[in-house]
Amino acid sequence: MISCKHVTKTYRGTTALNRLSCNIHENTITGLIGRNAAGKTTLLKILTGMIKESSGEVEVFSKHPFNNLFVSANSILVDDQMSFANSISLYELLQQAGRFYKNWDMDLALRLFDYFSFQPNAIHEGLSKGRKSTFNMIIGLASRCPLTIFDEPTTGMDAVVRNDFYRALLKDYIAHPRTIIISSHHLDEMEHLLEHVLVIKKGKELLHIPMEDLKEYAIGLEGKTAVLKEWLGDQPVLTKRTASDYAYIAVKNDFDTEQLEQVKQQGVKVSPVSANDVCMYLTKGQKGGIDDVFRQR
Amino acid sequence: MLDLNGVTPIYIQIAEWMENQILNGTFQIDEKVHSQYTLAEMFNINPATAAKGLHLLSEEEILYTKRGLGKFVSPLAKTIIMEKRKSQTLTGLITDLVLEAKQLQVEDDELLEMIRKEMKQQKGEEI
Amino acid sequence: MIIFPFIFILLIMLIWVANSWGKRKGAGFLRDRFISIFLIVLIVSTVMHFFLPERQLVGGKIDISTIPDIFHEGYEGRIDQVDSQYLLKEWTFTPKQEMIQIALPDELNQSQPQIFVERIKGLDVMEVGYYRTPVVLTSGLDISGYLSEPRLRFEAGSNQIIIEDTGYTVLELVALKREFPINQFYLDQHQDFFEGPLAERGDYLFYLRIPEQADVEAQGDIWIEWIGEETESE
Amino acid sequence: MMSFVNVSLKETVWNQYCFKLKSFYGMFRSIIILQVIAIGFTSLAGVASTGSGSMTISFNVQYYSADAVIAFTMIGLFINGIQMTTKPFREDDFVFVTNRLSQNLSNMAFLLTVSVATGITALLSRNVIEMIRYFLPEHSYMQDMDGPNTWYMVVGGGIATILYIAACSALGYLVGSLVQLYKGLVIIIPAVVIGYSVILGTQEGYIMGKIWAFYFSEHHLGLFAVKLICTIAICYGAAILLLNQKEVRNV
Repeated sequence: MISCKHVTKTYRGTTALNRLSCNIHENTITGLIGRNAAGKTTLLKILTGMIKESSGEVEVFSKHPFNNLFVSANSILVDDQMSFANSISLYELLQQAGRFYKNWDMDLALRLFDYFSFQPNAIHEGLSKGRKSTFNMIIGLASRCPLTIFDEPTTGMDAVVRNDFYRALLKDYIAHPRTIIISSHHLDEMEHLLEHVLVIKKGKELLHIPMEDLKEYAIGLEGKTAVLKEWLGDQPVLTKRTASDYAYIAVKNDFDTEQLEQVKQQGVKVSPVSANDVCMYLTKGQKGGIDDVFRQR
Repeated sequence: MLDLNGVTPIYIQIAEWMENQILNGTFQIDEKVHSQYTLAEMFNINPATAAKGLHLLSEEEILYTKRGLGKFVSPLAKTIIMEKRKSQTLTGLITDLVLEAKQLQVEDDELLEMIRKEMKQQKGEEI
Repeated sequence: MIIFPFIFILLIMLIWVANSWGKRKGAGFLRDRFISIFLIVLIVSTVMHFFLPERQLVGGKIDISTIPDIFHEGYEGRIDQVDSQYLLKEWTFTPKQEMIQIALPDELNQSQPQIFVERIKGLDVMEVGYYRTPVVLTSGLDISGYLSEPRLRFEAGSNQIIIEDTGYTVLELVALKREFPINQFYLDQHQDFFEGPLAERGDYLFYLRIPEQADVEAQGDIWIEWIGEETESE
Repeated sequence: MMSFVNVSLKETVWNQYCFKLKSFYGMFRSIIILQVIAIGFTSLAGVASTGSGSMTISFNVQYYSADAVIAFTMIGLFINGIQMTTKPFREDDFVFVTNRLSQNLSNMAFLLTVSVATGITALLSRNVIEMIRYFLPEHSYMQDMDGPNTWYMVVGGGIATILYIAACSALGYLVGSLVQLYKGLVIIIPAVVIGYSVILGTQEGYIMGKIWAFYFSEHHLGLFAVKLICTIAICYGAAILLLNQKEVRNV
């Protein structure tokens, strides 16, 4: 469905994507997780043919997406940069969108439009940020594109609308399975929807695994610093918080049950690490944590 | 229902929910259970995750598959579930209990006494 | 040409203002109906245009090649052969002296009338003929009707002919003009479309026949041409 | 499984064209505003007054024609052509199905439509000017120096007007495309044009004169149409080539 091989994108000297490779399968919901400026938006724009990769190979529906009419007709990128002509009302925008997208479901669009109580005569430019996001989301859902991409879709939405959005997305996905990518920097509010997670950092892919695996990716160990140190050796640590001789450490879960039993015997508490935390630990900068900033004093 | 943002993988929660439904008789033997899509809608989760939960139950032979029709409760479902819970859940709880007792320096006899006392109390309440 | 960039900048500003007018929120009645109102005005004017009175200059069409060059004929002494329709007016005076004065009021100095003089044997009066050819526009339209009549007066006391009106006319017009894209293909191609209408012909001259012994002297800006005399008498 | 849809270029261009007719309605309006302003100027002041004549007659003619309206429309369309290439207009298309070619083609179709519509209104505005003059209090009787237009002239002149306007929009579109690719041109182009017309315009610039003669001194309508259509085609062709690799929403 989507395959990227060593994709690099540079803008005037800054590298947004750095030899990124990934494969996204058909009819899955994939979460694209990364911090600001990790290259999420760049990747999505390359996939929908808005911009062109500097090097590497990109294929969407076995075609090179840039400037490709077929890819454009079968994909949609919903983000807060969507610009609609301001002399045209919201209702007319829905009608026009219907002209362009063959799979467009006007019935769904109108029911969502009504549910979120939009004024048919309103102008897109006059909407608040959250309302814009909601309207864009309606376009994204109703267009029923085989590749539907949401880039930070919930910006500005309130909690209720956010929930409604994820619920609507899921229901429509179940009824009409398609390939969906949602990018966000917070995973927790949508992790139940996702089948796969693609974590990127500084333009490179870090992880691309099923969501359920991500939940078991790491474990947290809590106990005496000395015991933990001895037991872990020089195994890389995801995060570490210490208070005198007591520490909490998160590490990649490469242990079998027996090893975990052993460490429990030594008075170490073993706890799972949530997917959101895993992503946070994985994508944080190399300069240590925020703790290190304060340690200097 | 489910703890979506919790640390327990959702597919395991789905499997446990389904087991509970079988135990309390919502699904009878040889009755068709919910499809992955129904479950996904009910619990607001990805269908693939729901499928994984169902698959787990199939592997444990709690459910069986009729091709093209869906998944059904196997005749031995209740027994299997109870056996599994005994061997896994109960054992895990006991391990934790023993560990905790050790940390609190509770003697073995004292611990056993506490268990007996608790059991008596519960039985008493039942009567 | 030098003003062009400034007009251009002005128009850019205008368009910018017009666009922002289109964007402002709150549906203004005028703004929403602007184009419709304009179209209605256009259609109404176009229809009314057909009911307005004729606006053409009065006059018939004339083929310019049929009009003689009266100057040439005059020089050659063949003015008699010119069609009588071009002889607009004739006067006959009896001069008291041999020296005839021709005077032009100051305000007519610009028009520089041409006087042809021919001495005729045995003539004892003075005949003045006013010849004029029609004024024709490049399009072939004869607009001679707008010209004024010439006026002459003979003052016996000073033996002076006073030209009171040479027939010169200033025509003040308010005119509709074809748009340049039409002009470019359908008008006389030698006419620059920034120029006004070109009038052709419309020459005039006074032809004096005087007694043999008489003489003519001009005052002011008058050109006298002697006909039939090889050497001009000083 | 969501089925893939195949769209043809023709269909996409048509959809975009219809969308533009609705969404860029403001462009029509801004041109109409210019025309109204030009009508106002013309009706009150006249286009030009000239005097000429022969020995017996001299004319003082105050002219009224839709020349200023046509000229304003040409400049307006030139500016709109530039506007069409700017970021906000370019990105509007990329919300829906498009590629660069279909976008350029639909822009072209849209600008041509505006040219045709505003060309017709520009020519008809002659009647509005006539009407205003007629009903002005000190109304002077309008003379029609050249005689009434024949239908043949109206149609030919209309085609020429529309071609002039369309060529201006095409030129604007090309200039805009160049500016989109090389931002520096936004200063260089006006500087060169203004500088050239200021320095050389006063002394009959040679190149300007040639260009002027090429278009404005062509008296054969057929040849003129060929020249203008070629010019329009070259401008759009170049713009399509220039913009074909241009990225959108890039930053």
